[in-house]
Amino acid sequence: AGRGSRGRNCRLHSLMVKVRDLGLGFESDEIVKFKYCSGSCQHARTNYDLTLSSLLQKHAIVPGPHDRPSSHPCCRPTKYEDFSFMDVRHAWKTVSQILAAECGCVG
Amino acid sequence: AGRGSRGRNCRLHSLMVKVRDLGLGFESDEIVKFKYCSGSCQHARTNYDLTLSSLLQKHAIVPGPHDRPSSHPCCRPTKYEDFSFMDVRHAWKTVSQILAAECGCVG
Amino acid sequence: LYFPRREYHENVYLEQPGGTSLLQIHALKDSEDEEVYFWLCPQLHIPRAGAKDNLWFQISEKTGLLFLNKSLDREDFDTLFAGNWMSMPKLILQVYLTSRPFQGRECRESYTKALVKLSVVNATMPACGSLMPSQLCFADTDLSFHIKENKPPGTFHQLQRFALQQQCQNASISYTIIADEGLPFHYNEDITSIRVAQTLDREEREKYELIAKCTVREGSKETSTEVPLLVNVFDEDDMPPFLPNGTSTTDAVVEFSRKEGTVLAALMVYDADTTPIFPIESSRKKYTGIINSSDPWIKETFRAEHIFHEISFRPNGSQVRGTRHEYKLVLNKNISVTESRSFQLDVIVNDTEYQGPNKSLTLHFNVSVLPISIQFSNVTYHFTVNRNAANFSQIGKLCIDNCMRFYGVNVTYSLQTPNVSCYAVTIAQGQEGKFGILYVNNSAVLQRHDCKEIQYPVIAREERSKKEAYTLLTIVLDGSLIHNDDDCPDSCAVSKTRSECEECGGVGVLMGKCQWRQGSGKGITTNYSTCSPSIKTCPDGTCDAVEIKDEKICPQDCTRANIVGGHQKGVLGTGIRAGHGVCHCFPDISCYCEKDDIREPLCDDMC
Amino acid sequence: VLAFEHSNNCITAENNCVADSACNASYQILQNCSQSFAKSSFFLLHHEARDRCLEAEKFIQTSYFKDCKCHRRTRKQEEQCLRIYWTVHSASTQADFHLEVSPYEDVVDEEPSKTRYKHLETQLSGSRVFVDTTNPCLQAVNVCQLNHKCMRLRSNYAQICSAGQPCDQRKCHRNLRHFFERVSMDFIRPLLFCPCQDEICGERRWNTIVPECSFQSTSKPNCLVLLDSCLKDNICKSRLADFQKQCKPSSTSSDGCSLKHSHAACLEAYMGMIGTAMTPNYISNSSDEVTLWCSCTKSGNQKEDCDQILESFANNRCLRSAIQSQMRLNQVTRVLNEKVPRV
Repeated sequence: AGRGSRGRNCRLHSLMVKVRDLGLGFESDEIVKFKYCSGSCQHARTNYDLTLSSLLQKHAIVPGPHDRPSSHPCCRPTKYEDFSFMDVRHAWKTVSQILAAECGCVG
Repeated sequence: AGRGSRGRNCRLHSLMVKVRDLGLGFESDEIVKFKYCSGSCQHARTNYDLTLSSLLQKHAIVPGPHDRPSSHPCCRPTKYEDFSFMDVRHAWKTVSQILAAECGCVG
Repeated sequence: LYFPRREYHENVYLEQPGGTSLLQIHALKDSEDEEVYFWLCPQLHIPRAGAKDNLWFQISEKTGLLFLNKSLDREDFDTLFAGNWMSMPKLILQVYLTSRPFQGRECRESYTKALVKLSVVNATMPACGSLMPSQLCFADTDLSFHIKENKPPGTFHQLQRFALQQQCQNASISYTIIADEGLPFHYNEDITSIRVAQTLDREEREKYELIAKCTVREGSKETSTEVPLLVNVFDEDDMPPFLPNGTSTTDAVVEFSRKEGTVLAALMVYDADTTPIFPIESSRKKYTGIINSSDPWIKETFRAEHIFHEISFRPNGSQVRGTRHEYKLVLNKNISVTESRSFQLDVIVNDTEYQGPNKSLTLHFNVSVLPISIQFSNVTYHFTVNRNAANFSQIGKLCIDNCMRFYGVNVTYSLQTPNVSCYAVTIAQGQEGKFGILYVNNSAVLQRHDCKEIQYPVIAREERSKKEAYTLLTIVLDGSLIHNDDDCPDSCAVSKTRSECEECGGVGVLMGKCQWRQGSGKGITTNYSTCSPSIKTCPDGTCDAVEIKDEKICPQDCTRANIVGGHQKGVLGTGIRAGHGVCHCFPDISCYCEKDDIREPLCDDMC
Repeated sequence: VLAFEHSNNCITAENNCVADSACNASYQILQNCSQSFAKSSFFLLHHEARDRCLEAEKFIQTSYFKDCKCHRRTRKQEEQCLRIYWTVHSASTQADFHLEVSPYEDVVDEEPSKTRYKHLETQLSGSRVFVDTTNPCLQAVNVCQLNHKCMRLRSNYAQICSAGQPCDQRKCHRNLRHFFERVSMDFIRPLLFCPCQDEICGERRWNTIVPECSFQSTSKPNCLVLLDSCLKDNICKSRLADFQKQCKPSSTSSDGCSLKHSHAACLEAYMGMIGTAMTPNYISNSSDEVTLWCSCTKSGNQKEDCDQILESFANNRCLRSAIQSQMRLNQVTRVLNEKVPRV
């Protein structure tokens, strides 16, 4: 795949975020390079995905309120990393499985 | 999990479909019991998911046109099955990996 | 000596007295002076129970009459068939023949045998009244016999059923044989025996259909039963091979096809005899075909292949099976392009089993091996190349005279150093070494203004003979440079829409941009929509010598990766022969054929 | 399959015999005999050796192995059991077309799944998906599709048998046997013996076993050659023996069969042949007659024997009446089902 389309595929992205803005309720001034997975998994679809897409589009399958049939593999971490920091009271905290280390089209 | 939620969790569903309605271009009068995965994977989320969800909600992360960050494991087939049938010219066709055999919250 | 039947069937009842005649067995002679002696193997065989000693049945050594020498009572029945729940169990006797009297009771396997299958009824002989007339007439409704051709006449069957007819003395049972006029069979009404009255010739007629009619009169009541009686004439190899219309000569020319296995010519040999294909080993040995030559080159270079077909002859109206033997002259190895000679090659055909004269004949192949010239018809070749052409774009083909007609001739094409230091083009060897494909291998050179016209000396060399041909190739560059977006994929096949396709280039493009092929869109079709570097060569169903160098060039012809969606693989298992909607690929990962109206749900979380 | 407990399984018989020194000695002799028969015909043995084999066989057949049989329709050690069976019966059944004695225990008709089939048939005819019910073969396939095992094993054989030219016939045959052995008869009979009134239905019926791989070959072999390769394979030889026994024709009986009430057993034995060297199939898309893929040209003096082999399938009164009565049955059940109201 050429330079252009590689950019769209599922890959690792990162973002500088304050620990307090992670939304987990910790109070800390430290920042973390939050790594997450995003991008297209078009190239990993199967006949199942094509069929499910078609049936969803024709409303042959009408998912329930909580149902969310996914018609393509999803771009997800295939490896996680934990992260430790000192909160405002200088107590050490560790949050497990919070950073994506590697990404892949799974499922 | 509450009494109702077991039905909502990621599991196998099935639907009787004519092969010609699968959307793959095959002309056949045979039908197939199309099996797909759907349902919630909330119960399988990690700290990563909580954080990503929060950052997306606060628009700290704004996905590009082709990006699709997923903030929970997705309900996907963990095992597929192939399916063979005779088309209208009575030629045998096989479609690989088209039926879900087992489902799971993956990624 | 031989039996006219392979199997005989009869019923045996309990308590039938010793001495009761059961069945008359016949034998036919291979030669007039033979004498006939009948013997029973000492053991009888019971399906599912195996072998047991025969204490109850005897055969008259001279007449072949099978009889009970000891009555079979209930106790015998139980010991023989203990636990055998079949309603009418069977026991099988083996009868064999010798042409000299001897006392030995050894049932050697080399003797021809006939099987006597006796159904043992677990009851005494039924009263005459309870028997149906047809039961009185025939023990066996399958009256089929085989008689060898060229053998002496003899009696081969007797219609009457001894035991039952003895039981029904007051019923009058008579037989007649219904047959066309002039058939070589004679029926003796007194003893109800049928005799083949003369030596038969299978090549005249191999099947006779008669009818055995039995009439039973009991008082005023008369009933008759008819059963077909079939005589098959067994073949003997008594006919020599012959040529259908006397043609034993044909021409065999070796020119462009010089590859091992090439069939050069074929000649037919006929035989009025049949040729069985089973057992395969002996069938193969029956008819041979040997190249008659002392020249080692000829013996090494050619071989004779033989297959045979069953055909029908129609002597005086009846249909008789015969054989057509086909002898093909085949190249046994590749022949050099320089080889040039003419000679007559003889194949000696031999009917190994035929004992008479002319058992073999000779086939003549007038062989002419023509040399092939290795030359270019043009002194120069001229191609124009657009300056925006990408690597692997195919410029054209180079082909010496008749190159597409060659088989077993391997020609290598090579470009020598060009007149200017503009090394932009090279050549790939086409399939089976017939032609060369010119393609761009350094597109950056095309963009240099100092490179306008490039001349390459070209050599075509035939590998085996080292013969060479020369020509001059002129490449003229033209067209103004255009720019491609950096975001473009390397492979045209990645694009899924016309707009994506035509706004980008990719490996193999001729004019800088990919070309969109709009398909017919109906079901799974060979005319699927796709984005291609050059519609002329991709997709064309062939993963050619250039495309094979990199799957990004034309995955539509070359991919071995997983193809998802409605599709049909290429004939050799590579590429996409037919597809549904638009076929696009992520080279070396997967290809998809799907309708272009399926909009991807763009987001997951946000829905 | 309870009925099987009464008769004797050949594997159990072998275990018992091996544990008994006297029996084991004879069994060893018979095993050597069986191997030498495989190399050359029983009749070419020196007569003393042959008598020793016959003696050993006589002893063995009255020992633990008396009337021992093998499982039908399950893969449980089928090949091992058949090897034992033919070792025990090697001396007396030498390269004879009429084997007639079947190594398989008797046919037991399955009851429980009839209800499952009927439930799926009702589910199909009552479903929202409009299904063409004019084509009985298609309908039988669609009911099969709703049963996971039937669908799975059908897809298995179809995928392997249609995987392109040249196909792997050995694998194709094995998977076809698995389908016919493991899927319930109630799904298979309507699928294979569907009553067709037109060529479209007939074409589907003809294609059911993927014939271009499982049945046809480039040129038709002579039936004697086909039989020869069958007799060299224990499974094919056993299925043929079973077919000859269950489908033995009779010119006198009303249903055309020698054995009484043997239509079901005959059909099962016929289906047992599918997936062997002598795989039968319908003659064409417009006939419900069946045949083998072989001819009797080039038979020489063995034309009669060759015709007998071909006619045991192509012109067998018992087999034909069994197939036709099954087709009538399928037709009647279809008509009854069409009366089920559509949801």
